[in-house]
Amino acid sequence: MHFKTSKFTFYTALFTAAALVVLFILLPLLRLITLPSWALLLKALSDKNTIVSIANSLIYSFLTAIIALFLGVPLAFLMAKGLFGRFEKLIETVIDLPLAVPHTVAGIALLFVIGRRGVIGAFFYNHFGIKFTGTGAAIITAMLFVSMPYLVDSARDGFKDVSAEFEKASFILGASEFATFWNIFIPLSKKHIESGFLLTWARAISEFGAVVILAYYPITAPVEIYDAFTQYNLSVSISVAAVLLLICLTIFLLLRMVINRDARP
Amino acid sequence: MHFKTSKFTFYTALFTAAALVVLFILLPLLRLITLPSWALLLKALSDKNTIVSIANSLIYSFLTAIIALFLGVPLAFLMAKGLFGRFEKLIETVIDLPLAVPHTVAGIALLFVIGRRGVIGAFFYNHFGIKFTGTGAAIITAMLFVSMPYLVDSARDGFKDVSAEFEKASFILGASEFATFWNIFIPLSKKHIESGFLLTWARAISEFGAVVILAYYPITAPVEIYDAFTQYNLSVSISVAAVLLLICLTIFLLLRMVINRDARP
Amino acid sequence: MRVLELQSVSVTRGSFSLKEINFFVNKGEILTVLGENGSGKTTLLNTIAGFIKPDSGSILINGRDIVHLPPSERGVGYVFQTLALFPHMNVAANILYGTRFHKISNVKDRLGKISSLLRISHIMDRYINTLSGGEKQKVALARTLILQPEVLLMDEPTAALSPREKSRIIDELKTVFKRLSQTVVFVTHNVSEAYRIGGRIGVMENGRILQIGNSDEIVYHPVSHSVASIFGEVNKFKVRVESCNSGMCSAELGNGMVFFLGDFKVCEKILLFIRPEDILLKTVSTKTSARNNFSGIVKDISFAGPLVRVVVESGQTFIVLISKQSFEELAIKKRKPVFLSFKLTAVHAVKLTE
Amino acid sequence: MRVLELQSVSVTRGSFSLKEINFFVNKGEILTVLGENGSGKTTLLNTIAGFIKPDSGSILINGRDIVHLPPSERGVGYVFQTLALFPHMNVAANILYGTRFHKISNVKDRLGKISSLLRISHIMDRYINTLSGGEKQKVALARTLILQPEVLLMDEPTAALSPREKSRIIDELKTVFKRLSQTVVFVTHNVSEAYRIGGRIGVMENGRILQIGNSDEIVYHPVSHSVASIFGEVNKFKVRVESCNSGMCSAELGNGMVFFLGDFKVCEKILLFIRPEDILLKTVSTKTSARNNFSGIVKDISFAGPLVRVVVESGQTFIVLISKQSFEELAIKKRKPVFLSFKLTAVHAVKLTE
Repeated sequence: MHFKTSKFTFYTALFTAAALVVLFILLPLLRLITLPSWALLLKALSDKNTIVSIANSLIYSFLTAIIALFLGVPLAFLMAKGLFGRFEKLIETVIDLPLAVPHTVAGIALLFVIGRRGVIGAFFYNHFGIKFTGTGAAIITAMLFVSMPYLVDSARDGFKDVSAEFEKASFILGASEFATFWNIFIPLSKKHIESGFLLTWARAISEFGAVVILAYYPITAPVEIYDAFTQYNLSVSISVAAVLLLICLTIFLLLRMVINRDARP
Repeated sequence: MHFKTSKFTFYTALFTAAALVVLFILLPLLRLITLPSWALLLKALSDKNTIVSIANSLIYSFLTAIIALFLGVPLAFLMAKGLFGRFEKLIETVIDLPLAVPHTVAGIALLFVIGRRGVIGAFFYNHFGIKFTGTGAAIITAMLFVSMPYLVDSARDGFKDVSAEFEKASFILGASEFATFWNIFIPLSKKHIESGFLLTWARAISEFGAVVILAYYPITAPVEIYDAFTQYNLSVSISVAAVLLLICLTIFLLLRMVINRDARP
Repeated sequence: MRVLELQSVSVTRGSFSLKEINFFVNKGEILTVLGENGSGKTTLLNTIAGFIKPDSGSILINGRDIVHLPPSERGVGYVFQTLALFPHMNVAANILYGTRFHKISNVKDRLGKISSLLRISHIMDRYINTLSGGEKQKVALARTLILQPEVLLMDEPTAALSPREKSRIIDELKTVFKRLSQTVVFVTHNVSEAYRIGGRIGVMENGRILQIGNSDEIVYHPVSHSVASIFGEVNKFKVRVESCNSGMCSAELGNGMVFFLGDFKVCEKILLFIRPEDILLKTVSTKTSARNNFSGIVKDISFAGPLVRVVVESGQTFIVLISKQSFEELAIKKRKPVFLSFKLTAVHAVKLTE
Repeated sequence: MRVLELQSVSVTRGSFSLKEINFFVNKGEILTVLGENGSGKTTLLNTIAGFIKPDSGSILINGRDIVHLPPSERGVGYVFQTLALFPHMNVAANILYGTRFHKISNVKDRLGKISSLLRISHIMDRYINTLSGGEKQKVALARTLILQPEVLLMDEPTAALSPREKSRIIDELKTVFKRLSQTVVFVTHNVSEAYRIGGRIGVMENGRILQIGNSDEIVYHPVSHSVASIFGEVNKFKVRVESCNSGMCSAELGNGMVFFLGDFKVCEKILLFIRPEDILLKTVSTKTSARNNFSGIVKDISFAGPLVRVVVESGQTFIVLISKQSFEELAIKKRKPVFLSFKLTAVHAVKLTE
């Protein structure tokens, strides 16, 4: 196709679209941060429920990120080294599945595994009387399911970036597989593992859909926001939302710093 | 550090962790797909509410992706060409903000913009009696806010990959800025724009947290899953979840195909 | 007739700059710009094409200053180093791309002519990634030539070709340009390629054009050490002129006197260049017609492909290149005495500019 | 004493393979493996190091077959083309890395000795990305040598160095290896580098070692056209032996007879190689001591750096390299008649293997 559009018209159109998008994103967030007065914020934050919900979110999401680290880094390493052979593409697809699953769907799916009538949940309930739903374990399960892929993908990219000659050099100098993993791969992928950890943590804090189905209580911040909203208690909703937003933005900026940091320790 | 761990022990540990992760992801999803019997599924799907919720999800998310396309591609192009100058890092950060914002927070933030008491919502309500919350417009707003970054990021990467010499060649052969954008940049970034579109669409379909705050009704599939769950109507919940999962997996596979496809048209 | 002329063009790009570039290219002429990577060749082409705005100076095409025109309106063709063929279009669409933006009535005629001239009519439907290096080269050329540019800029266009294709393509290019009387500025870092293209050569270094002339002028009358050393390692001596009579000069050098042609003041400090391959090496001091004769000791011997590089200490250090055959016949060894001789005309004298 | 020996080692890597590799390296010897990129040099080193398992054959170190040992237990050192220095450790940590995995009592002693031998004691605390190319090279060497490997493998270790550093480092390497009596397999694609290292050269092509010998043997007695052409373009003629008497043979070639040394049957088909720089070119037919004399017509002239390449048609096509000086003195032009002469020993005769 061939249009005779002047340079000015073309760029005016582009910048207009761009300005709309930037406004659309910034306006609500700025409004939310400036909305609650200090008095309102302090009052809401002196409420025990509010504090508990934010504390719950921070603690469970951090535990989730730690678990993801210990389970995800080995998996990422195996994927990066191509050790799944012809199953590689398949494993890759499976790992990324949670990114494609709507969170309420994930919640329902997990319910039928760890719920009282779920495959694993039923076993624990019938033999030990242990119920998962409505506990911190359920929250962590929900968070882990939706946030794990971020850590695996990031760590895998990091391991893949490590030149094969570093590994060979380590081997020929006498190091074992584990020594090479620990002394070469882990430090050289530090940046990727750290950003994967932060991404997973941020994703876990934010989770609502899966958590609300598996565990309305112990209440987490996103659930508290919704809970207060349904009870027309908008001032609590706003206050928790503003605090949660600031926490998430902090993690987000931390992540940017890690990514932009020089690779050398 | 230096451990004398045998190769066998090392890889056994790694593969065990990997197997746990793969199982953890696959088990719930397979269980969900195999859980509802055909009879149950058909019964649930003959229910008008169920069908409407899935149709709503498909329609609104598709419209969202289209809007994201028209607003996001120009923005992505300006970013790729570095036309924001010293504001580039800032714009980049702003565009990615919605990825860091918990969805219920996004819902509350948007409520105070387009809600009856929000900056823009109040204007429309007071002057024209138009209410956004509880309408398709509110659903699209919520979906757009959380899914837009995927399109922008993907398109931007695509545009950045286009060699500067293609652009120069187009200019020196007489093409205008717009003709170059249309004939060179768009076709050469097709793969990235397509996958951005699919990612945005999938993300929009899945959205629950922001939508449930801005518009419980017209009901969308993720809300219907939650709604039925709270009314102890688990069979509806499962059926809608299974259908939604299949839809999302289809888009996800489509996306993989686009990404793995040869670049040449 | 001067089709392209640059007058005192200066350009700044970060820490790099082009300084006061002056040259012209006549109708139908090929000017080769020869310089190392980083010397500013591509910046020069980008400035002529309009992708870079000069700080000062004029760029004239057929006498008209085009400095303020955008690239699309300069009447300039550009074959990029990467060729920049559009991978999503077939060969015909690539060649015709530019014609969409120009009022050309006989597009089909032109396409037919240019593709038969370049012998690519049979690949019109193929996509770029199915072409050989030589074919791509020709398609990029056709895409530019179909617009009949006043000046064609070529940026190391043979960089991606195999050595065998390279020399073939250069010859074909010359034929095509002659046929079309195409005015060309051809940029390369390859000395033999510059030779092969023929025509004038502009030697570029560090953002300056040091010298423009045909290859003989540049090889035998380099204006500076930089120009001289473009054609390989060179002997460079700083000397003080002893005498100068009707163009024949002499100076003290090492353990002897050196004679050379020039017009210098007595006692003036000058630079002398002598190409290592212009020095004859012998083991006995026979009489030769060469005016310059030195004796010395072999300090070092190393192999450089089919040649042997011999370092001779003779008060000054001389580098001499001889063939392997001579090397063997003369049985040259380290610490052996040898004799050097070279002609008057092998010495290139240049005023020292400090 | 043979420190390293390969016996009929064959390796398959996808479509590429190493075929029946046989060679040995004595204690303290440097064997240079010379070959183009893709000839299998790196595959060969990887096989010796244990990163690639051979399909068949034995690799002996001090007489013991190590084919079934992992890389870490072979007693082999490896300096990679990229050097593979760990960027997250400083120089000392890099050099000491391997000592953590070996029982070495006097680690500090060894570190002191090796770093003073290589003159890098002053950079122990620096990080890798602050080092120059030459310093990196030495650190990589120190990291390997501190483990006192039986055999040191070096894969184009000067690839990343500037030309100036290159020749300096090669000389330093030779000195260090001599001092330590280090057994080395050194891989390169650079002919002059192979010359400079000295010692035996193994010529590799397409997964085979074509010939092993010192540089003279390889230049003057190449076993095949491939080996001969490693040192540049070469004249190759397929001829039928006319006569052979006590080592002196003759055959019909172009418009004359060629004489050469060898021991062939009459009427046998053989290949003759003559280096272009070994042929003398004259414009008058004077008598020379050279046994072979041909007359012909100049077909083509081209410039190749300081040399001129002249193609002469004489029933057969000869390529001749002469210096620019000779070129001018002889005033050689296209279509002019010229005379070629070359010595008996300039002709290398090889049995034709079909």
